[in-house]
Amino acid sequence: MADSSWIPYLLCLIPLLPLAAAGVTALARPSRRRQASILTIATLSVAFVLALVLFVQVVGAGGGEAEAVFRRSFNFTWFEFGASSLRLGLLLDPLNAGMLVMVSFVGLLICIYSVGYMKEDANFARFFGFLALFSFAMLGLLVANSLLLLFICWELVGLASYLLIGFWYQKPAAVAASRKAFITTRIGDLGLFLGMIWLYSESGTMLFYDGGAGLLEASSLTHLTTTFTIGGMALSTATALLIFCGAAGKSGQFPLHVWLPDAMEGPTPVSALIHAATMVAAGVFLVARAFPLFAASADPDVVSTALQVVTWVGAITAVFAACIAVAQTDIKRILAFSTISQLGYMMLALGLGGISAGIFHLIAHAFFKALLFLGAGSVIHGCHDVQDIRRMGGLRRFMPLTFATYAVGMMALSGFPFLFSGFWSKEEILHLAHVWPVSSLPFYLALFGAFLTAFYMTRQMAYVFFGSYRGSHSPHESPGVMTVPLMLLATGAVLLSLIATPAWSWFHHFIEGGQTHFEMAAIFEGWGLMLLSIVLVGSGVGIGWWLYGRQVLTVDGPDALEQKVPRLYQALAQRLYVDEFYEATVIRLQRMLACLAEILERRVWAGAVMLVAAAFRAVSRLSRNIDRSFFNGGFDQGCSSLRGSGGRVARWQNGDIQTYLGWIGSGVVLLLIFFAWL
Amino acid sequence: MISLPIFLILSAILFSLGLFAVLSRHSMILLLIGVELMLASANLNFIAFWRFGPHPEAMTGALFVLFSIAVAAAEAAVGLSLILLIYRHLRSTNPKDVNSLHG
Amino acid sequence: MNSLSEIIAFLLISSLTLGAAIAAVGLRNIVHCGLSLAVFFVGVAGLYLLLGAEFIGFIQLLVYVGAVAVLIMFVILLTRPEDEAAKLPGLRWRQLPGVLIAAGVFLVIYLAIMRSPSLLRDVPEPAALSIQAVGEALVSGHLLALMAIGVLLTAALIGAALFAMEGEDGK
Amino acid sequence: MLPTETQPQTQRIRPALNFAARRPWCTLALLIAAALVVGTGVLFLLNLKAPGLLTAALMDALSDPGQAPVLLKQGLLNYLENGWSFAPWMLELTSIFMVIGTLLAVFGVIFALTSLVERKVLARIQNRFGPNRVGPWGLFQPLADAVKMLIKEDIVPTGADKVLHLLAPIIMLVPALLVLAILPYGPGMAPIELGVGILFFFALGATTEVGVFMAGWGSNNKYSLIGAMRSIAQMISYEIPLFLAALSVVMLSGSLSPDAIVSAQSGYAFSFVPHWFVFTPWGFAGFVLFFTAALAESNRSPFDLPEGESELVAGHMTEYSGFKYAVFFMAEYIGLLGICGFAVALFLGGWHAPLPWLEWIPGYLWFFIKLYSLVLLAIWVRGTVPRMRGDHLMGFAWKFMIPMGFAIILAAAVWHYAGGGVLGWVASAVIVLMPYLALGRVVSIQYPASRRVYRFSES
Repeated sequence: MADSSWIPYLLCLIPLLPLAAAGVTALARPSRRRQASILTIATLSVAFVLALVLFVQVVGAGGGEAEAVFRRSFNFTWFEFGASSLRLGLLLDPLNAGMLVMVSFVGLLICIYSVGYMKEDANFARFFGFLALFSFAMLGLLVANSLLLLFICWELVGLASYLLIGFWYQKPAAVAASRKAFITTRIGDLGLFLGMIWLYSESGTMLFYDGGAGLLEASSLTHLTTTFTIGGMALSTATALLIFCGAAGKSGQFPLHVWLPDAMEGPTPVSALIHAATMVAAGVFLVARAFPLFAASADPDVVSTALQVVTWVGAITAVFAACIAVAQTDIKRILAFSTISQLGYMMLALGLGGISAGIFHLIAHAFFKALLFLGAGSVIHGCHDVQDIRRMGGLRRFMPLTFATYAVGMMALSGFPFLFSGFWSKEEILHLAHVWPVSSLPFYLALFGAFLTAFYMTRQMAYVFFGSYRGSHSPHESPGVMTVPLMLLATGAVLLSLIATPAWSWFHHFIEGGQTHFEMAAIFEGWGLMLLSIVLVGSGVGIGWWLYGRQVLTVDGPDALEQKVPRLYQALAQRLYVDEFYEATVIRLQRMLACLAEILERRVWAGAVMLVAAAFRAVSRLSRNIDRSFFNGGFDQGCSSLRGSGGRVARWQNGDIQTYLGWIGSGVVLLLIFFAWL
Repeated sequence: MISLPIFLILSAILFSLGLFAVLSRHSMILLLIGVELMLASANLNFIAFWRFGPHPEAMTGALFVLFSIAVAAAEAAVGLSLILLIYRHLRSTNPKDVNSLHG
Repeated sequence: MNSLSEIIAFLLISSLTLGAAIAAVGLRNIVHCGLSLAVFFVGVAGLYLLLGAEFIGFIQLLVYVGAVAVLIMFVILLTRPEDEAAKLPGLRWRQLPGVLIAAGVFLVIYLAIMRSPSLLRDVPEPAALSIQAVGEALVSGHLLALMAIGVLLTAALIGAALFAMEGEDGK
Repeated sequence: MLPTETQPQTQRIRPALNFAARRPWCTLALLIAAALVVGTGVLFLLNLKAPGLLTAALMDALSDPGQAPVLLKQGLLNYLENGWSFAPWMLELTSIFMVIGTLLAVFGVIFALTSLVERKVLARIQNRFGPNRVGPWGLFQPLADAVKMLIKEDIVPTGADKVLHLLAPIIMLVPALLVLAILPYGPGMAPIELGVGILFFFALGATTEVGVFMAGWGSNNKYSLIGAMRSIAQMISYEIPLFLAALSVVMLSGSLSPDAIVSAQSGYAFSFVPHWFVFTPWGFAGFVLFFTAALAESNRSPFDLPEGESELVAGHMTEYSGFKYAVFFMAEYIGLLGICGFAVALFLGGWHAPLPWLEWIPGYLWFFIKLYSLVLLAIWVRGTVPRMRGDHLMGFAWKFMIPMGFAIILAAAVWHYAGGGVLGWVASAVIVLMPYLALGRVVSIQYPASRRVYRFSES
């Protein structure tokens, strides 16, 4: 094996460069706008290049040895307490090599896009500082070989997300959304934290890979699967579920998805970067990273409980969010629910055991969802900050570039056959779901989700780009600095499809090991399934066009779907009342507890305290009287006599330094005489 | 004829003169002058012991004087600025007037 | 060191030093005291030269005559009360204890010197103080002391400047 | 008192008596000088022995002009020892007095010349003629000045501290003269080869401040006192950059002795660029710093505001006249010559010739040529640069010159460790230039240059 000692330096550099940019931007004056943007973009470009270098290294190394997956971990001791020590580490394997390239590339494009999008903002430099901070945390999360380091970066990512959602802190909605996002994800993180601590107390390490001693390696997994805890659950299952809590919170899985739509209050590049492409994918990444733990089971033939949970949650989320997306009118919210739905797909894929499918969907989704969000941003920018799709329309004439790229994104997302990356990734997931031994319900749910996806995307396209313009200001195309990233992302969304077709499933083998062969015939292996999904997508688009494309849309009139099934539409528009449900249950319960605590405090404890206080007051009055009459008299006498003698002695201290020195001098003389001659 | 005791006696006289100034003169500047006298006499002792001592090549005495001169310079600077500060507050440099801490 | 010229030099310099010292502590005009102190420092420097410590002697001149004496003179001028002449009260009976204590200290030291016959050893003439050796000793064995002196001088510089600075409340 | 016809005898004697009564110092000096001249002549005439030795001494000196003064002195001593059978201690004393006499004569002449040259050059700079009445081109003007100074009344103000008033000029002059004792005039021609010569020089410079203080305080005059205080503050402040600049040379040559420093500058690079310290980046900066601080140290323009006549009459010399004033004057010029001599020894290669084929000219001549060039430079500066303002003066010392001094020391250290080559050149030049630019920026921001506005008719 070639010398790989340079790898850890690169791994360090990739996250640290954006951190340096963030630090400099934080310390520099806010008026240094150019400097902040150039610094962030430059460091991200360097990080991207370094990530590419690492990626090439991983690809080259993987090709040489047939079966083994290239994996290098670089561990070091953080600090020691007593005999034990806490170790952190960096890791490079195909999973994070691909992710590093994706994150740095998308991040770079979005930074460039932001230069145009945020041009007018007063806090331009702060925005770029936050973006750089986020990039640092996200890249750090990817290279971590320790659950602890990953957790630290995980929380930093959450912090950056919080800061960026609330970036326009003058808007109360943004502030509320940022708080909601922070608290909701914290609920999930509590699970992650507990799981991490539990794992550490059981296995004594937090490293993923440590030359056989790591968490995800055989010895540790054996220990975890054979230890049982409450209710006969294997320890591995319990910790995996706890970790999944965190992943679900961050990736907006049902029921912790509520924060993600609200997070769209942040600037659109943030929505694209954090809440579509990278951060929300961190949950998926975490599950993929810890996949051996999830999959560990005492009996290799049985699908582990943890994976079943992941599958079900993913499937439900996918369909659930897709349903809601059907009835939204805010362009970014539709995309947000679509994101949740797609994240559900990724979780579903992971739960079904297809890491490569999930990760490929993640990367593909990152490209086309970032594309869609940036396109949406371009639309919003062009329509003068209007986000309601009912107030748009006919934009394909005004912004042709945006329309073309948006259409590519839409087709990738809905899974148009053959050319688009979304098609192949979804196809693989559907295939996996079809052969899942436990239940066939997830398969049907996924199919339904695919249909809905095509439907709501068609609806959105119809509203935004077709028909006639319904807004008040005249729209315009966005500047080049915004459209060029769009085109680059669109190219990526198309080209990515090449590496994961069944004919040449390079990506699959890249992630999971094995040799790749080109086999054209393999494309048509699962042709029945493929046909089914093509039909479903086609019908989704068809119905969507039938409902929205044919007729003239109006701003105030009821939605086409609302005319057909008003009650269902209302329920969907209100996001199936999940927020209201939380309001009515969790939050009300908490309010009641607060009231109860207040009553207890006021009536019961305060009364007791008052009683005790009164008793003490009485005793002290008695004590004071005794003190005055008995002790003080005698004591005063003693004091005055002492004061008199003290005054006489104090006269010696006359404040004249020369007198003191005289005494010292005579003392020295006497001492010398005494010691020398007596 | 010129030997160690002569220098020692000379420095003892200088020391006593300095001590007298410190004990009896009514000006803080003269106090400081007395202190300088005493320091100089101590330095003279060091040099004399270095010169007449058994190991002049060790240079301990001379180096000590070097350091002592530096310390004395610092002492003089701080002491004089203190005198200046006291004068600004009390309009006097008589140490007998600086007795607000008397018993 | 017993040649005639050296004895004459010693007598001259030591009498100059003693006279200047007596003048420095005894004169009534405080400016004259300060100037006598400068002369005293010159005398001490001369004694150092006589003892073969050229380096120390010139350092003494540089630091004491050039800096300390002048500093004392500055302070004398800055603290001179405007209305009265810069004269101090002469010798009084109240100063007798000071004289007695100083004399006592001298007597004690004198007796101690006289009773130590070991001081009267004859020593060979050592080579003059070599600056090279002093420099090497300063940066090798006494490096810590040198650093400490540097810190001390910096602190004294800052402290003195702060003290002497006109505060917002003062004046 | 009007002269009358009836007192012809006393009339003739009275001016001399008056002169003696009013100017005891001058009379004494004149009498001593006359006694010396007459006594030496008489002794010489009475006892001319062994003239062959005297001739040999002269021939010796003429045969080697580079070492002429040394050889002459040795020959004369030899003559005295063998011809006059002097005892060793007498020889020692004679040797000392010969050196002192030579130095006083040479520097006396240079001083007289400089006082004239300064006036002439300044006059030419200001488009005037300068003194041109006494002798050819006014060449005897110094003599006339001396006579005028000597016969002026010696005024001691009422309420002055008479002792201090008298001692001050002497204390000013003595260190200035003592400096001349350690200058390396030529190879092996330093009167005293002191190992710690640099330190000696600075110690003497420090002593001068006491003299200034005595003059200022002893005069019982507010202008004198303020001028003295300003002068002392200025001298203390500028002593530090002076010392720092000299320190760089001391570091590089590894010695405190002026002789050794001059020897360290011998030789030529490419056989035409002398190895003088001024031809290195740090040395050049150090020389400029040293010379600037030297101007301030000797209270010369543009740093002459302690005696700025527009506000302080003549500073600490306000209350001086006659002979005492002349002594001050002399102390100032001798001090300038001494400090310039040090600059020559430290940076300009001392007595080394600037080009190899000029080495036949005796070293002491080179030394004095360089010394006098620096004096002329100082005069040029005086005629060109206006006087600085007080706060600018101190700010310049503490905010510019002292930091530059530290930079120069750093540059010298870098030069030393880089071994002098191209790397050393570039590195030390950068280290000198960077602080120069930075500090220059700071100083020019803090004290912006602006047109001076004269208000003649206000108030």
